[in-house]
Amino acid sequence: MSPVIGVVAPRILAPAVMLAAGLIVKGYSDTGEGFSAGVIVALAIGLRYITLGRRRADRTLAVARHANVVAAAGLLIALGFGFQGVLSGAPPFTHLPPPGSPVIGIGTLELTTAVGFDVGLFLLVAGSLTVLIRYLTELLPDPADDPGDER
Amino acid sequence: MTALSIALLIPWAAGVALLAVDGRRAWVPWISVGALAATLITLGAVAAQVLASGPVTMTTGNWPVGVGITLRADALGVTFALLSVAMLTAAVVHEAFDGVAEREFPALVLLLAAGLEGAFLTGDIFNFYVFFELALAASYVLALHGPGPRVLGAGLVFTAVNVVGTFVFLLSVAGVYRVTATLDMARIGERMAVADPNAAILIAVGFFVAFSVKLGLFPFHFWLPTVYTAARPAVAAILSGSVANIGAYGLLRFGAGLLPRELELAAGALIVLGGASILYGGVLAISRRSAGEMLAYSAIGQVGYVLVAIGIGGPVGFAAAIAYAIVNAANKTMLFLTTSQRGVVVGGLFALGALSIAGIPPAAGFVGKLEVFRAVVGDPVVAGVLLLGSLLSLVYAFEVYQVEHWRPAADATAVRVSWRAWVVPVALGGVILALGVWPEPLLALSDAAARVLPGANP
Amino acid sequence: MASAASAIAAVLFVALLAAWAAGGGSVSLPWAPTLGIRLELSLDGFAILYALLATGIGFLVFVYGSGYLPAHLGHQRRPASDARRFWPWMVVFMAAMVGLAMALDLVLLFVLFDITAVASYFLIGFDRQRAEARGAAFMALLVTAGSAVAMLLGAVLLYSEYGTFSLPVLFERAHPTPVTTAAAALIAVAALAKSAQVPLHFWLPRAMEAPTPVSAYLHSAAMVAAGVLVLGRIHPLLALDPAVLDALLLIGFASIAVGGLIALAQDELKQVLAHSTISQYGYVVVLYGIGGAHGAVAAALYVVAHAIAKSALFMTAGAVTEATGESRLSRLGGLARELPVVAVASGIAAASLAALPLTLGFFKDELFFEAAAEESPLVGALAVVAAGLTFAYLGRFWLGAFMGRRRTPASRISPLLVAPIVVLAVVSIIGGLFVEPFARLAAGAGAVTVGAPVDASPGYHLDLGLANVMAAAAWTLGIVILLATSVREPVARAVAAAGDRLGPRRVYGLGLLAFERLSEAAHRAEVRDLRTSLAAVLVPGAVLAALGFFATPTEGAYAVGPISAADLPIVALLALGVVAAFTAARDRGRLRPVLALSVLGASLAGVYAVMGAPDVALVAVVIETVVTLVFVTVFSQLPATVMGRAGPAAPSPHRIRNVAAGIVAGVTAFGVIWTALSRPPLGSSDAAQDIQLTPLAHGADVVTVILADFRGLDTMVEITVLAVAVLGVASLLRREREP
Amino acid sequence: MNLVFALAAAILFGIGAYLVLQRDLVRLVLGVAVISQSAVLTLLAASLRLGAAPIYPLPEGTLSDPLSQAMALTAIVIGMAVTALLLVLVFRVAVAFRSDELEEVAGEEVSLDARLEETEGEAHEREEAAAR
Repeated sequence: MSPVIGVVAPRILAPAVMLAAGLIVKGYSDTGEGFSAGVIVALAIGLRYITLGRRRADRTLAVARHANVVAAAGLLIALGFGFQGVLSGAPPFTHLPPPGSPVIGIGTLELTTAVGFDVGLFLLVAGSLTVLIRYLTELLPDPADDPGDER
Repeated sequence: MTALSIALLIPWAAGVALLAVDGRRAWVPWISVGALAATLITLGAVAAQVLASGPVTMTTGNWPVGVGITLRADALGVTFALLSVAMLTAAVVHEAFDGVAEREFPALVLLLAAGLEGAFLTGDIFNFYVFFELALAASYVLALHGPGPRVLGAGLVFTAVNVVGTFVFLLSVAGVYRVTATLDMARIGERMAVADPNAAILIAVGFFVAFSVKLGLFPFHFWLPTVYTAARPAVAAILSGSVANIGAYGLLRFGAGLLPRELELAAGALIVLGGASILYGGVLAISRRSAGEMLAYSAIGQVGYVLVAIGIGGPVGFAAAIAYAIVNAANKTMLFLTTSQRGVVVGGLFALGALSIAGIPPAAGFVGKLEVFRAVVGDPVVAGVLLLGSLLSLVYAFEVYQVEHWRPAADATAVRVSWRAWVVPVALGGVILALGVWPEPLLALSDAAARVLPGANP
Repeated sequence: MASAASAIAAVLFVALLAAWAAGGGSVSLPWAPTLGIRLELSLDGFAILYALLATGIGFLVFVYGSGYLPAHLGHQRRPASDARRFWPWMVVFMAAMVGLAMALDLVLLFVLFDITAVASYFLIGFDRQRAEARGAAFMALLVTAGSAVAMLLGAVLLYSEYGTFSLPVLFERAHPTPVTTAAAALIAVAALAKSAQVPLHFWLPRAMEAPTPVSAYLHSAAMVAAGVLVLGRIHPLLALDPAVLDALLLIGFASIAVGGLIALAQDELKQVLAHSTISQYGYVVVLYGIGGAHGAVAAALYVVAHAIAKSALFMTAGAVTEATGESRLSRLGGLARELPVVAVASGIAAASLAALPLTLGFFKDELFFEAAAEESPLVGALAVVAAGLTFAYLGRFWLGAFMGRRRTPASRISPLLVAPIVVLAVVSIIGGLFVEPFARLAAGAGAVTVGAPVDASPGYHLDLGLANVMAAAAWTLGIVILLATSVREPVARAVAAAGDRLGPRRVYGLGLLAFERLSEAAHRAEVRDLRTSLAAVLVPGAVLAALGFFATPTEGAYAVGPISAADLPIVALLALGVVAAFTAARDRGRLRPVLALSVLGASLAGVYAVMGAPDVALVAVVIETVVTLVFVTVFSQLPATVMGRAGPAAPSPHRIRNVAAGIVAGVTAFGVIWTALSRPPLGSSDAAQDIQLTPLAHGADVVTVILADFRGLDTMVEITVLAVAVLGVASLLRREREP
Repeated sequence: MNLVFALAAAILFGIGAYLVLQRDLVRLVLGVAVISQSAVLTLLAASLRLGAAPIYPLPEGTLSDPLSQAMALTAIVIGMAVTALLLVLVFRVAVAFRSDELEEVAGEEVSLDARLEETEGEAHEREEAAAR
């Protein structure tokens, strides 16, 4: 394995999460949203799994082992934000605050239920792709056991 | 309006919640059952409202039509939604009694229910496409539930063929959008009527191919027998009783609803294909040895009746197609659930199902046949094909019945099963018998559903 | 259970008698208002006749069966609980018959008609452990229920023409048109098949596999009678077209001849009777073919007299077989000494059927001869021949069993097996002495059939009236046939053999066999592999598209569209993508096609970026990365055998076919896409509104707002699809781990 | 441009169809991936107009059609999900049948049929003979 990747892979996750956060926050005003953010984080996790092998990666990133729960939770969050209007008799995807009302913002982040939906989307995508990656890397020989293997 | 949203939300949320749970634990499938039952009740409320006072419509986020997605429950959509969810519920209760073998099963059926419901209750073609994909994705995974490596091969065939079918569908969706500049079905209907005929007919072919694949019409059916026989009985019941309804619904909604002019133009081709399906399915079913195989080919033949009725069209033809689809779904669900069982009760149910397939009273099948006859009565050749088709169905259904339930050898190896294994089929059998004895609800519902379509109100 | 069934029959019989005395009645309830189907039942003179027969003979047969069935099950070493599959069907059958007699709605008529077929299927197949019984049941169902579909079709035809299923209304509205004739003929086909008329008669002799009570009931008084019942009920429709009536006449005489001649050749007791039934119902069909008041009354009386006598004879056959263990005439004889009561009773029944004086049967032939002679001299002559034939085979039956040398000893039998025969014989005699009540019954039924009051006055006329002369001629002819053994036997055998070799039963068998072979051949030819399944989607789709293409005007449907200099990057990137796709298709390796695929993805992402779709471009790139990753991972783990074979070697044998299919699919897609893209959009665009409303949704990127807000539901479903797919992947790979 | 887009999408569809019909199961998945690209391209080509990205503040001139972009995005994700599922399915089939070529999968079907024929066929034949 290339030493560069060996150094980069475990450290790329934090910047990836930052980038993802940026994508979500900016999402409504510029290109990109929760979906791309989720894929990027999942790719960073994937890189770690490929370089470290499944077992070591699992040890260093406990949350990945519960990726399926994260995915389901993300889906539920998205569903919740999407259907919250139903409680007040409105159709699905009636976001709050309603059109035309002012929005509370923290910096560029605007607190609308649409953003909440986006966060759920992010968690689902990141979670389910991590599940995919974990199962796939299980097929690969563990680099820790077999460091000489170069595919 | 809220009931419509809730009917969609219940199976969806419950399915998502069960995603992370191992469905083999005894209580999990009952959650699915509960959620599906709640869905059915809510749908029933929606149906009551729809039948009493016309379609329920809303757009997501209360945005104007065209911006938000139109959700629209009319009699046709509600009928198919109720039918599919009811059959799905039956299959899940059966499986819950039997003990679920696959951990994903309870979650998948709920998501399948959500997908089917969404597809039937949306008024937006792209939204239809995504719900269609959801239902299909769930059924791809469900189709892998079965014993041995054979199910994998069958699942591969099923997935590959249907994936190609949905891409064809997507091409047609893109074409519709380009031509009509909208995704709202009501507007599409208006604008397609004045669209260039060449573009419209080629788009219509795309839809037709996609739905025929789903229905398993000859010659798009080759995936079907392998899949229905390899899957678990409950899964085969779900595929033929619930998922296949998308095909019939799609032909009605997209053909008769959105592209009535093209449907009329293609009527001859539809009747020929439908007739070919009837004869092909019927002939192939005759030499089949086991109930599962027979039912798979029978399914091909039975959808032929639906297609012939759609091809003939008009209020009678569409109502006949809907009535036949309903009866066929009930038959197939009941029969597939009993394929691997023997015994007195199951024998009786099989006989009832065979009568229903052959269109002999007092089973409900005769009502469907009566309706289809009413549609084709003006055309002696088609009526002749249907007559031959019903003779064939009589032959294959009762041959297998006698081989499996009358032959002493079959009795000797009989697996006597507990009441849990037949309680659901008995309930379905009761429905089939009840609809045969008192067909009015079936006739009235399919009439109301057909009247939604423009071609049914000349 | 047997006594319960008998009690039901008895109560029904008495109730019907009371109702008759009270003048009948009718009900009409809505059943399926959407189609105007009603539960329209009327206990008129016609209904009362058939209902009394069904319940009266039903009662006697049930009593007989309560003695017969335990013995039958005992012989076959079957549990007594098997009777549970017998009695309910007998009662269902009886109820359906009573309903059928009263039904005035065509759909209701069809339903009850088919219920009798279903009940008879299970009854004929009662000995389901025997393949012959299964085959017989199957044949009976296929012929009777299969032809009943014609009845449904006929009913629907009438509905489409006159807008009702109600018979009384139809009788008012119907007028002679080709549609009416076709509908009447279709219904008649169903009725004739049920009454075992030529050429659909062959199921009845097979049905003798049923236990004797079933034969005595279904195949004498009820099931077979249901056919002529329908003929009598819908007679006004049949009478609209003389051709239909002539066809009935023809079929009736053919059945008389075929049934009668073959009956002469049969050895089995029940086979003689079965063929006799074919022949006897031929008489009734002839009478309905003659039509008019005389025909209708004669037919009604014939049905009554025949049912009474024939069920007595069937029960006789059962009793004889029970007593001796033998069912062949050639092994029987001289039983009159051992079974004197049975001999006398069955002798009376046979005499009644052969229309000897002092029996009810005499009058049925009297009316028959009168009606026939009235129709035409030829019909009259044929009637005499027919009656002679009947006389001969009944004589052979009774003499063969009870007279002559004793061949097989008889043991005692239960009185339950004898009493019903005696009762029926007594009824036949009473009818012979006091014909008035029976004549009144027949007149009532005939009145309904022709729709006007009729009078029937059968009676003994000691003169040289035409009917008497014809009767005498028939007896003489019968005796001649009976005595002329040397001529009779070879002729009868030849007819029977010819029927076996060339008859409809053989056609039926060969037809089934042909379908079976066709089915197997088609199944062998059917493809089950993935490739052909896929081709079977693409190619027929292309054919349909081509049909559509040629069926619609193409003028102006295709436009090239302008290309500006600014579009050149798009063209270049598309070209790159297409080249990459070609590479992926041509390269037989593993890794290179995947790389080519990602080049394709990247170039398309570039296209999207240039097209002003940065969101799509971004997602396309990240997704492409994931897909490539997945492909590479999976490919690296595919079984080694596969990797070894994956060289440039071994080109696919179907290469040309695949290329052709690809081209066909591509050309079709081209047609569909290009024609759609060539259209100027109709109406106002939804997208313009989206752009306008985006600020209201607190957003700036329209695409993102659409995805999260306007069409957030789509996105919600889409990510659920993703979750389901990952669930599927997990399920598949988990199974890999836990085999 | 209509013609260019239609040609490109159709060629991709055709290549996908060709790949899908190959004996090699892996190429089936490649084919589905290519067809999916073709569908996405078609969705975007169906845009009612092309121009700048529709992001506020809106630039001058024509804007690209945001609705078909949204549809394309959805289709890309669904295509990816389905392709991944199909690929893993092929992998499992290849492992289960020790081959990723179709003939053997179909062969398994045929041999199963033959087995059924053997066990049930004779009884069935007799039954039919009786029915005739």
